[in-house]
Amino acid sequence: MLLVDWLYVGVFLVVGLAMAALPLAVVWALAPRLAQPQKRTTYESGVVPFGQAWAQFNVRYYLFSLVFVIFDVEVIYLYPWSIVFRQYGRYAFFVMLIFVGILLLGLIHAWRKGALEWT
Amino acid sequence: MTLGLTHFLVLSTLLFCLGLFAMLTRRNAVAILMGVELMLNAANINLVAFNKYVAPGALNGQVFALVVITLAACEAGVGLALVMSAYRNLETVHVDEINVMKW
Amino acid sequence: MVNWPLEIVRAVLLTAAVFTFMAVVAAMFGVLLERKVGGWIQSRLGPKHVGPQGLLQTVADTIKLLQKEHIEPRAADRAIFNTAPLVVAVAGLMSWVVIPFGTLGDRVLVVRDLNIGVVFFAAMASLTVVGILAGGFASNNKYALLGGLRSASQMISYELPLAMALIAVAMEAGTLSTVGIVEAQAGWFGSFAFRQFPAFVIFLIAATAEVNRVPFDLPEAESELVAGYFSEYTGMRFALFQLGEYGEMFAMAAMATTLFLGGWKGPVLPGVVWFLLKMYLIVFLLMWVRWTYPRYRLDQLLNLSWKVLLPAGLVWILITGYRVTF
Amino acid sequence: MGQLAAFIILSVVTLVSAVVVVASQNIVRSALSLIPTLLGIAGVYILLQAEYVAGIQVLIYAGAITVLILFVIMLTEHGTGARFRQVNEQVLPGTIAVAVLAALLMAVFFGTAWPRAAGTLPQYTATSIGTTFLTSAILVFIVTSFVLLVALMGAIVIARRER
Repeated sequence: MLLVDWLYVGVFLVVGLAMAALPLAVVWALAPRLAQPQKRTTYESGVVPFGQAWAQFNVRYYLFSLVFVIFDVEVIYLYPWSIVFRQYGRYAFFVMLIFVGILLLGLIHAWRKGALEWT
Repeated sequence: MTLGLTHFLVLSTLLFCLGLFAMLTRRNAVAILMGVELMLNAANINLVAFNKYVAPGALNGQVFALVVITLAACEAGVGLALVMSAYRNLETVHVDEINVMKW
Repeated sequence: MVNWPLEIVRAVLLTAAVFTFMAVVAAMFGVLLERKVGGWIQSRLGPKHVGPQGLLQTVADTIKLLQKEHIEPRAADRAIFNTAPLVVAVAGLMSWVVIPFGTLGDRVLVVRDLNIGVVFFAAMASLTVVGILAGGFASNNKYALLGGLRSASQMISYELPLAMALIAVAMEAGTLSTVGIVEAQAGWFGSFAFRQFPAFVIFLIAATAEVNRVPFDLPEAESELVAGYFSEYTGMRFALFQLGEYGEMFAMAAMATTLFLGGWKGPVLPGVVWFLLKMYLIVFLLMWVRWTYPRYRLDQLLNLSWKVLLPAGLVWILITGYRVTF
Repeated sequence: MGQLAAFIILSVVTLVSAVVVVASQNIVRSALSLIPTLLGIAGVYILLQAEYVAGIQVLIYAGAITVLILFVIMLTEHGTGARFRQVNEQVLPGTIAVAVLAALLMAVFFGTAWPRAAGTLPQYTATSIGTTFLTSAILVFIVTSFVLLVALMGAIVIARRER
């Protein structure tokens, strides 16, 4: 039964959260709390912190995550295909050849446009 | 009272309206995109719910939901690329400040 | 008709059993093994004093960590800072739902044999990224933020080759359920490590990168970024990040066992023993690599994923499809 | 009963975190509370017997799109965006419009007698989805790959720094 399957997952999630939160509760009860303002400064190798941590970052990070999202979406179609394609034989293979071929074109395009270069 | 179609429709209505509210009132383009994502999710709940309660003979609703997720990903990719581009050229991501077309 | 209260009680008991198993096999014994293997490879002894041969070292460490003060940096975003470790730890443990440990009579020992087990595994692996990104961001620390960004871009880059390997195996077995995949591997040479050897290699490399281990440990490159995204974390929350990473490493090893080495299958010995042997073989391999190789550079790492593993994975899927259908 | 309870818990998680998404002044918190929203919706899909859609919801939405959004926030807002005013002057008209729309939609949903076709959903849907993609939805399948290709090319062109 489907819902029973996922009941187990739900229980696993709840119990997992509880198990992970338990040591935090123990820490809250046991661990010392010494009010020393220096402790709570941002760590910057011992130097007094300067400037904002939230600075400007490289646009590369965005390009990589963009290509990732597009290819991750492709996976949506590959999973169902992978478990039924046997029944359809060559037809299913050619369908997937077209699908993966188009996406490989996309990968080559991204590659040639330099979206996959870090430097 | 058992779980029926109406429950899901109410949930998706509320979610859709929250998304629409974000679209109408937010200044940040990324927040507007998040509102769009909420609205698409609301539509997806409806698709899957109708699939189960109204037309359970085929899986067209679920397949369509998958297509919507695909399009949502494309929309996020292109939309956020536009945000990045606007930020680079105009130094802002607030939609009411992106008004160079006015002149 | 399903007896819901009974199912809930069974679910809770099973979950508790799996967590105990994890605590002993992965956390306690795994950490010790890591240190012992490291010591052995570097010609030193490793932990030796707590308990026989240092067996209780991890317990001692845990007790120590429980007494450590939890420090929140003043600049941090408190709510996110405190929940991020929980997300990472729980997402790392959730993968264990679909891993079959062995057989008991004619029943398979698994929390639940989900019909979409492989997809579930990939989904849980992808959730870890968000926790790491949130932790790095909430710390409001330059090292942590940079470490979080690096870690996230590394993990998303290697998620795709991982998915390609999973799909190739699903194609070979014709199912997404992990138990079904194990059952599709009959005999020694039926295990997918042979028929799906490229997928096996891709999976191992991607798994190593996915759990941020050497040679792909850039996010926490000590010499460059202090400790990466958990620079600001202390005590138990730091330990939760580590627990998540260890849980995920063992889950990856267990998944490799399930997908490629025939899971619990093997002659003479009971299934659980075979499963543990094979899993520890993979874990040992990962540790061996960790203590032997130097770190990759970020651009090399991304090139390896995008320009080698991903095209190779796609082509391998096509080859598998060709082989099966023609 | 149990299903209804599960539905209520999931709806509360979804809606509460959706409110945070919509209303938080801190844009990072907005983006991060998308995750409980999306996970709650995944749970709702499971109640609707759509486990494959639920798995994909977690994999794509929570694991990929949210990461993309977080990256863009980090690249554009210099952090939380708390320095800026996050809402425009349309809050009141927006509230009214949304309330009217909600009332209308509810009226339609409650006022319609939804027909019910014959048949039952298959217990496990991943296989049937694969079959649908290879038979009746084959066009969708192929066109999607073009959409993905175009989106990839377009987004790279837009986002890349002009030289």
